[in-house]
Amino acid sequence: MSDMNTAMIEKYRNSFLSEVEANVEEGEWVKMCMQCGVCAGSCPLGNAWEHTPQKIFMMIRAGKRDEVLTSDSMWMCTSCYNCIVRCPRELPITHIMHGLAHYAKRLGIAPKEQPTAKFAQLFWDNLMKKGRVNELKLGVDLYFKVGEGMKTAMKNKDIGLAMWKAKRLNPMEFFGGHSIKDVSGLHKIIAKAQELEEARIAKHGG
Amino acid sequence: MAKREYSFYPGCSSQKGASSSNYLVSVQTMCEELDIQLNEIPDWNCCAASIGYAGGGELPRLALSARNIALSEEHNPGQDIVATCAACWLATRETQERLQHDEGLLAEANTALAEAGLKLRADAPIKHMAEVLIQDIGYEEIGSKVKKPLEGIKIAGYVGCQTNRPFGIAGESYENPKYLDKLVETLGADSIPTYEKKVQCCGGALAFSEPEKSQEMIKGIIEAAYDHGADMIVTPCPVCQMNVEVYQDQINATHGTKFKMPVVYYSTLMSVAYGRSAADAALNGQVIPAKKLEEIAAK
Amino acid sequence: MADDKKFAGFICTGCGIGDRLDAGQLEAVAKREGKMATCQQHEMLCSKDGVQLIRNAIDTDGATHIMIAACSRRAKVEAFNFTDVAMSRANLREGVIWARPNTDENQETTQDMADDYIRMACAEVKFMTKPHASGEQALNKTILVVGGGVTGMTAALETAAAGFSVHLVEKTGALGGWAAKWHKRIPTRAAADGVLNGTNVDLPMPMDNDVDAMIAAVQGSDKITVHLNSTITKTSGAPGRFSADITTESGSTATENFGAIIQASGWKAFDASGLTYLGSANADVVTNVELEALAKAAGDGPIKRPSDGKEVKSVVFVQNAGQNSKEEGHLPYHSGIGDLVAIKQAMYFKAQNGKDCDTTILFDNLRTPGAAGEDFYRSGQQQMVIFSKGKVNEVTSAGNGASVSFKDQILDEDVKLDADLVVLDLGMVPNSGPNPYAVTDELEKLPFQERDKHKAEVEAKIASVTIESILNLDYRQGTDLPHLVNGFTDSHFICFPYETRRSGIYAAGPVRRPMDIKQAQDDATGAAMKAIQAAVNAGQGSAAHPRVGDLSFPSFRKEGCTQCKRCTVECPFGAINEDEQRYPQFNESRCRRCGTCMGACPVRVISFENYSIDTVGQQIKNVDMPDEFSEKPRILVLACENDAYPALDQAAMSGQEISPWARIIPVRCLGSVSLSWVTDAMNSGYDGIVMMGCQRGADYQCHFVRGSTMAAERMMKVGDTLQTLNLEPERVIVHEVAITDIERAPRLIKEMEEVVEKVGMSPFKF
Amino acid sequence: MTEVVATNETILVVGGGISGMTAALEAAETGKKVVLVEKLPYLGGRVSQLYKYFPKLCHPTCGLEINQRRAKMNPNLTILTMAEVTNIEGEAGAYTATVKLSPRHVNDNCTACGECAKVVETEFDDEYNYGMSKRKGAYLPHVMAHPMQYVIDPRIVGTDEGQKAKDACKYNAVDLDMQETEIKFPAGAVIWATGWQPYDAAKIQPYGYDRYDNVITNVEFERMADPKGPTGGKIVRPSDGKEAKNVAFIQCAGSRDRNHLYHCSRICCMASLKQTHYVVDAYEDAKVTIYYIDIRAIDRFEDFYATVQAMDNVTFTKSKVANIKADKDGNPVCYGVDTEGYHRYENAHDLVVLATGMEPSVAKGDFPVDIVINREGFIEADAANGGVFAAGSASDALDVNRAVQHATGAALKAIQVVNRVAGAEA
Repeated sequence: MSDMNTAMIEKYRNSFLSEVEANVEEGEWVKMCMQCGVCAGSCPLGNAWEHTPQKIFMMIRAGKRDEVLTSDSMWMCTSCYNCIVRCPRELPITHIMHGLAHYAKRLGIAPKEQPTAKFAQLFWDNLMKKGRVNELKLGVDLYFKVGEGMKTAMKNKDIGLAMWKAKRLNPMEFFGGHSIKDVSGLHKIIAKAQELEEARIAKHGG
Repeated sequence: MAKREYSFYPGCSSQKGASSSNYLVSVQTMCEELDIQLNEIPDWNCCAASIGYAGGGELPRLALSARNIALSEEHNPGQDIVATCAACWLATRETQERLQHDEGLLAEANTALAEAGLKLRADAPIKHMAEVLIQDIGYEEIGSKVKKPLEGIKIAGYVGCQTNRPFGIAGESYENPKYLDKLVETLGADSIPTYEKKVQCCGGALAFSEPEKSQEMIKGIIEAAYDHGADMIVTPCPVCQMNVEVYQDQINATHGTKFKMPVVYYSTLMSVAYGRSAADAALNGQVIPAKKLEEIAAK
Repeated sequence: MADDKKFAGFICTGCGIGDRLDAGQLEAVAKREGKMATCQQHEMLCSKDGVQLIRNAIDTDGATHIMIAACSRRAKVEAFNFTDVAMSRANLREGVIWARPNTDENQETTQDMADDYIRMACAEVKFMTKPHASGEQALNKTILVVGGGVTGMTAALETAAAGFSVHLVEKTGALGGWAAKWHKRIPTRAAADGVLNGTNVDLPMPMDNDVDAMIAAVQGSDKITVHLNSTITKTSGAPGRFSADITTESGSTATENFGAIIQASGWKAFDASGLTYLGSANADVVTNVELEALAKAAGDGPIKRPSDGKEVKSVVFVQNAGQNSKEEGHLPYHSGIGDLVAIKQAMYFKAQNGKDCDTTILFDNLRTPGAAGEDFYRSGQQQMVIFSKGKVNEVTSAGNGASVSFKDQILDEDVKLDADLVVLDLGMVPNSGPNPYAVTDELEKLPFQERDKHKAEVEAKIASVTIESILNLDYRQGTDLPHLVNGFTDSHFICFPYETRRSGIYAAGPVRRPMDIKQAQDDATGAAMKAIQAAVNAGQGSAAHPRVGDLSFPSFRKEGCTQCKRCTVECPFGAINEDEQRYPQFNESRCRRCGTCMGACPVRVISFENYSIDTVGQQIKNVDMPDEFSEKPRILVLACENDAYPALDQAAMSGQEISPWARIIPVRCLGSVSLSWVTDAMNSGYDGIVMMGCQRGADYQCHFVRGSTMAAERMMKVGDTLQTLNLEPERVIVHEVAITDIERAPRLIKEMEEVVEKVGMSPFKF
Repeated sequence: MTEVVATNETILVVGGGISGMTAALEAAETGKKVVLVEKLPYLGGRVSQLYKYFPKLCHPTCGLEINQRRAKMNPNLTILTMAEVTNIEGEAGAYTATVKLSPRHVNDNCTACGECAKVVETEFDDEYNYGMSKRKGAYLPHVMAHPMQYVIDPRIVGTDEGQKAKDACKYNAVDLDMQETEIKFPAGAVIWATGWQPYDAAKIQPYGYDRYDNVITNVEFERMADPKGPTGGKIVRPSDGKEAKNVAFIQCAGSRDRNHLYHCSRICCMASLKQTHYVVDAYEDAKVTIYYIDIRAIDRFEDFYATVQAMDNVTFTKSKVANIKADKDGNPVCYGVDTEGYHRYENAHDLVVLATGMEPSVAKGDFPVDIVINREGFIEADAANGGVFAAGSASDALDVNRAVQHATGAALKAIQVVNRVAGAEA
């Protein structure tokens, strides 16, 4: 993969567009964008985007590989699906954003300190352990791996307390906690899925 | 009226002691009243919501939901799958449709599932509980069960994102869905049809990682509700419910606001309206108590 | 005929006319002053038995001239459709009772109005005769088509399919024109029903070129005679009896007769040599026209770049090259189809040079309109053609290939992009003959008073460029179809796109407007329709648009004619030639019956059977003129029958008041207004004259194109006439009035009422 | 009972808008017998509801006046209004058409004197003004309507309002017993000119046409600008009648959008440029914003575009507006991103005009005859259509000029068929 990171991508060439088409979830839609900007205007996170989705699609077509993949813009997506339902060309923008983010992560060139990127990874690791998300561990992990550790933890302790009072947070979860029975089965399934996906991407010069 | 049966996918957050366990309680109460039997999918797993994408690629994430669907097909054959959590519903239904429209993916998913001796047809309808209520049961029947109309309570219907987009409830618009308002009216309370934040995203996905961004969005949602004179907000989504409810103190601290807006589930409202106890309606699960509901429940 | 004229009047008392007016008095006026031999009243003249009443008067009592006093001439046309007699109509409903308030104090003036309209209608009909076709033309079922490209061939085939014969004249040695040179065609269809949205669905692709099949069809048709290497060296006559000299390169000439003519002389590519900043000198910078040749040469194999024959791996399309720009050496307009062409050509590369061939289209506004257009855009995207909103600054050489500097307007940055090949999107330039009105059109851009000053230089400037004639018409006003703008011969009417200013000659295809093959074929079919129609109508001696079916045509009293040539100069349609004794020759079927010649004639010798100096002049004279001290001024209103008159009708219908002093006469066109009417009116004591014509100038709305302009210019001189009578010039005014001016038109008359109040009553009342 | 004299040499024209009228008149003026069927009570179609044409800013009613005069005078032409073709059977040269005639409740005796309208009080939404005003239950559709006859709204038939109208008529023109009838007649060729209808703006949910009074459509704006229209030509806000000086036009409202219409409606860009003139001519201090994806101006239209670009109070923003929300004062606020260099905007306007596109009037599957249509529902020229030829906007989104050209060609196509039938030629 590393050689691909440094691969020379020329301007306004199909190479990066083709790479996205082959390797990014729903990437084959990028070519259909007509630059109307309705996605950009529909995103609830507004200014948080350095590059709006429609601009990212143009950047992909302009061959700006590194700028796109190292951007933190895709990580701004809150999966609200506003853009998808309004897009006049039916681009599944939410998924493309997730796909680009994942692809950047996979290539190891996603922004290192992007909090959502970290959280998304934590979430995945967390659910992978026992097949179900352990909110408490996830929360605590967050405070120390994403937030500023104790400070964040203290900031949120009142919430934790309130949730506990409302029986919506169980300290015991920290030890053991909910789990599915067939964890190993799940792991096998996911491993296989990963393997299949690797193969597909490798085939397309991943 | 025959009992309705569904294959039920509760999702992580509604497990005992989890952030929306109160949702599950009120849903169960509501179902008892409506003569609905929920058959939990055995050994269901997390759907990865829409945030697992950093670690999980497309196929692995699809595989998660595929496993749940396969289990449902095996253990609850012929039953529609119903989810109460917007994210669970969305992920499962999305997986369903993607696999239906892409034979290659379906084949790959099955190859993966085979590792755990599962297989999948991906043909059962996947419904959100709101769909069950509106499409399978209907306002009329919902209304007919009301014992204690929620009179004098003004409720802002907050639909949020994922219950509404990209699938939404049949016949409802993405920009201005009306079903929560209709439901509120059906239960005898006052709705706010012009509530402009109905479908505004609460930033759930960023609540942990980038709270300042999400809390900005939550602030708008609550403010608008106050502007319309709402007593409480009702929502069909656990992520929305938690986000909008639990950060109000922090928002007050940051922005000097005085928010104390209860945020409840439609199932909470229904349980109360159907004359059940505060406990059955899981009113004790409110971080911000819904006093007006407690009063009615106490009557 | 004049001897056995029999006059019959009819007065309708329906729709409140009888309640509001003294019908007995109207009848008396019609008989006593209007000299109607008989005059009958009916409570519903448009009813079956009302119409029968009139019919009987014609059939049994032999009435030859009838005066109908009822509603507006625009109403109940079907009922009062007596084509076998001369007929006039007095507008008592919209023109009088609906235009005046129903109150006692208005009673007298309202009755006055009605009485006058009876007098006027009687006077008018007295001087009318029922029009007869001259029989000048016979039906000629052969159509001349000039130009053998797709447009001309389509026109020929469609005409033949309707059973008419065609002579198809092509300048070059082969049929097919540009289209024969194209590798493929822009698709004519949108996605088929049922095709879903997607990234790999069945969307329109470039179509195979079917010009050869067309050529075969033309050559195979027994109704079409093809003349290759031939041009038209002389065209004379008129619809129904055109005569054209078809001359071959070798100089031999054949003369043929035609019912009508279609000019499909097509277009030429804009000359790119001026676009050096776009690298026009670079071998690897080609025009979109040149690219077709490269693609065709490559067959279905890869397209190679000219400089070194390398297979093209990257190509950039520079859209609107030298178009939409007022700069010297650029095209001031946009050809419209360039983006569709670029998408088509980009797809050549995807198909022939491989999917990985990079194709970038730099556009400003992507113009892919309609259903087929937008689907072709999607189709291009599906093929991974890259579209970028970019402004190109320059194209420079980079050894072989070229590099394009442009601003990406989305990414907001300047880019330099290397490519094996650059394609310039050039505009289409019409192949039209010299514009007969080049000088006038230029001069009319100047203020009226400055025109004479610049006349000479403008004439010199125009004369300095020689443009080859296409039709070589022997018309008094020039050899070819008039231009609209930028050399295109399109008509200026939105609702009547085929109405050129040369009756029976229809332009089709890119000579009218830049267009692609499909549009040109649709256009050619329409032109063929009009040509056939023109031939048929000419055969019956009836007018072409807009006075369709009108059989009257201008004639003149030779002994009175001074050969001043005003009529031949002012006719908006170039219908009038001069015969060998230099008298006007009207060419009936070229004439549109607007009467501009009549208005132009200083000695009043030109007239139509049913519209003449007298039919209007006598109406003016027969209005009862109260004396100076009556406080009853009279305002003459001459209103264009197409716009101003309907506007006044509608004003009355929607409850607007019209001045009781107004006496309104509809005219075919303000261009037909003779100065003599104005002077006569002034002499007989009218206090003011309001003329209402259509908008003139660049966006003229006059249905006879120049009529209102001519009128306006003539009336500029009316001031002098008034001076000599020492009357105030403000007593006469010309307004531009649109059919929508239902509130304004009555106000304009009211304003004249105020003028009269200011300057006082006319001293010329006897 | 309407009688139609027709043979296999007769041409049936379906639709009496500018395209249908043109096709019918061109054929009739070439000596062909033509039956023109129009479903409304008057001819002229959408064009009769326009105030001005681009690019000349001249008036559609001017051409309509001439076309109507041509129609009144032409003996070859039979016009059926309030009539709909329900079935066409047979083949080129030998069709049988079934036409449903709805009762006008007014017969040819009508002199358009208007007495019936004076006595009737019941009012209904005026379709001619897209419901922006009311009209009586007895009405003349508009002041230029042809046939120049009143109509009795079926909703007052059987009420004493209906009786009042009947009693008020001195000419026995009001016939309350008139029934819906069906007639059949032969035709050799058919010209299908059913034209277009404005896309239902309420379906474009992000723009809140159904929620905000001050969001209107371009066709409604056209009526507003017309002195004969509901506001007497004043450009105002529906919500409060205040002058609308800051006006936004949103292009591709429903067009080029897989959620609505796939196709580009071609005319909307030019229509908005034209309507910009209305605003700028109405108010010295006007301010116009045009939100667009591509401005599709070609050949002669380019000059028209250039003139508007040159106006310093007009802004062009390359952006598809994301959504509209109304602020406290009822101003529609447009949210979106200017894609040229990425600028986020939040612009409040007095009035937003949606440049809604054209969709075919006849829905897919509603054609009473087999005909080839494309994904967008427009008729494709195809040999399979036999003697049925599309004219004007039934074939594609066309401006008036192109529609008339196309209709003129369609007339010839039909003539070719009936000439073959006649064996004789023209």
